[in-house]
Amino acid sequence: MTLLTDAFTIVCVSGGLFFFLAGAVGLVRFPDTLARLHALTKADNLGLGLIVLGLLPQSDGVLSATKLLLVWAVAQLGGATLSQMVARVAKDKTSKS
Amino acid sequence: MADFFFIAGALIVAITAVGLFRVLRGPDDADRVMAAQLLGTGGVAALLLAEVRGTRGAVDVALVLAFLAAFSGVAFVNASLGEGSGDNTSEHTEDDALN
Amino acid sequence: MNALTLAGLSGAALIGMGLYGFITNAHLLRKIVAFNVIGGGVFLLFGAVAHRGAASGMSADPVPQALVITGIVVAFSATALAVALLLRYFKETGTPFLSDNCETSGSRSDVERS
Amino acid sequence: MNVPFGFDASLAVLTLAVAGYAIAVRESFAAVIAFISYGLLLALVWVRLSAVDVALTEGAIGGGVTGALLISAAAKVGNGVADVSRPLGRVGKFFIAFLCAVITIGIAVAFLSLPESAPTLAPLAAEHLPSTGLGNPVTAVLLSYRAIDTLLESVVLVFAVVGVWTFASDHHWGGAPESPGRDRPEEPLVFLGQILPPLGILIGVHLVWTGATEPGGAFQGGTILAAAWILTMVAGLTKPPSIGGRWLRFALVGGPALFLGIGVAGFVIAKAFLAYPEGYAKAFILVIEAGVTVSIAVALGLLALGPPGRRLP
Repeated sequence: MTLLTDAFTIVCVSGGLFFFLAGAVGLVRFPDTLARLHALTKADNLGLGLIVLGLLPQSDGVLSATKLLLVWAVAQLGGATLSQMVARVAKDKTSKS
Repeated sequence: MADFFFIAGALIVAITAVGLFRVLRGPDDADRVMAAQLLGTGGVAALLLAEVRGTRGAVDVALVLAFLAAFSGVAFVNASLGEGSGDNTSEHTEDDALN
Repeated sequence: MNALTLAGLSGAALIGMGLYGFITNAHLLRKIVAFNVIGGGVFLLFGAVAHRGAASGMSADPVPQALVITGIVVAFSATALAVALLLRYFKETGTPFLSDNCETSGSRSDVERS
Repeated sequence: MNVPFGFDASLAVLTLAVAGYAIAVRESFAAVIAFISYGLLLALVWVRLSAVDVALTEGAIGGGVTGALLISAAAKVGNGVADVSRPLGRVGKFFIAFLCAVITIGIAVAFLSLPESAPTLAPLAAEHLPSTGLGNPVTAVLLSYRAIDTLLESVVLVFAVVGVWTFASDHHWGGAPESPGRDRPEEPLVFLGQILPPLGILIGVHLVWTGATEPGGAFQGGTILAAAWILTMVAGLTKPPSIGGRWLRFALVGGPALFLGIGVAGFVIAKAFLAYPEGYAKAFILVIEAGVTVSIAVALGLLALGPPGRRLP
């Protein structure tokens, strides 16, 4: 059983790692602000989401699992809303210039 | 397992730090903020991994960082949208206040 | 060389860098940022010293840690005060730089001098 | 050289690089964003130094609230055009860099030549920890062993608020600070302003409550509460309060006053200023923390809002 949950954790955390990598590479390499924002949101949502998912079986007790989910929820709410607003800022800028 | 968590956390910080290149280069302030946001999310992930490794309270730091990343993001958006558009509230906030 | 020495030396380097920025940057907001960089360095130095005092099952001496927490909050108060002063100064003069020539009127000079 | 040390070393180099960029870059906005990353990295460094209480404070105040304050200031002030009549020449800058390097080396030498056996108060703190009923030694230092420092600090916050208010124009005195939000806030911001503050209150209260046994405490919790309060204003859901408001002033002064009151009562009930009666220390500490948290939250919020009626051209 431990072996199974550990394997699950390793797979999920590695997946999260991959999305962080993709997000960082996209942020550095993509040509314009909106494309870079697109790359960033993947790291924000999937990267952190997969890591939280992978760590859930490792947490001891319901309280710490709830905390993990709360972290994810806060990051998710903030990230999603702000991505939209940042896109609006970037659009304002391009339409002005 | 603890080693795996440590290495994963270290890698995430290293990877997201690469994004800091955008703070350097810009060109827009939005790009810079995005890089800081990515580092923030990476830091949160690394802290969660540290908590599972046994650093007590790291998850609370993650919670605080996630919350305040949203807060400073709001400050950025608010400041950037505020500039240029002339429909600021200052006029009547002030009148309300004096009454 | 261990993590502790590293933290102490980084603190020392941050203090030097911050001090340089504090003196050479003419932009007042940049001075405030540099001031906070110095603060971070001082706290880090404190933290390294606190960590040296690990004993009795504690990972660090709690007294310097409590001092650093107090320090961070006071640094924020000072920063908020400085920012409020800067914004008022900017409102009066229209520039975020201190200038040597006093072209502003008498009623404004007290703001500028402080 | 092992992996953890390699990580710590990279983290240190990264922190120094970001700090250097914050100082060297031309645009003030970029400097502020670099500063926010700097605060974030410092919080990670503090966790690595196993000072989680400090990491919480640094993450909340250093990176978060200070960052937000500086961002809005940078947007208002801009980069400006330097018209300094006596610019520093290359030689002058080099001279200053040299002096700063001397200072850095001096501090580094002092740090490296600290006595081998470090003086520490940890055993003393550990010995008396059971008498306070607390589990977190840092909270015990803040609210029991060195409570006088914390009392004075909460007063410093009130003074700082008064100091910020003095920058108001005369005819704005007694008014309210300008709203940090816009006239018609964008819908996503309103949404965030409705969802995040309740979570913020939850997190803030949690930090204060766990502060007794785990990392956390009144300052960290109060900062989160202040941020939640300001978020509601940005979303246009609440308005900045008038600085003359009775309740506002009561909330601002209430915490320190309660702290001082219990401290003075210590003369009667425990034979010394700021002493707690035996067996009831934890109860008193929790009451003080609750009061101080409210005052810290109000004070930090007001500090971030700035003086009343501030209007910029």
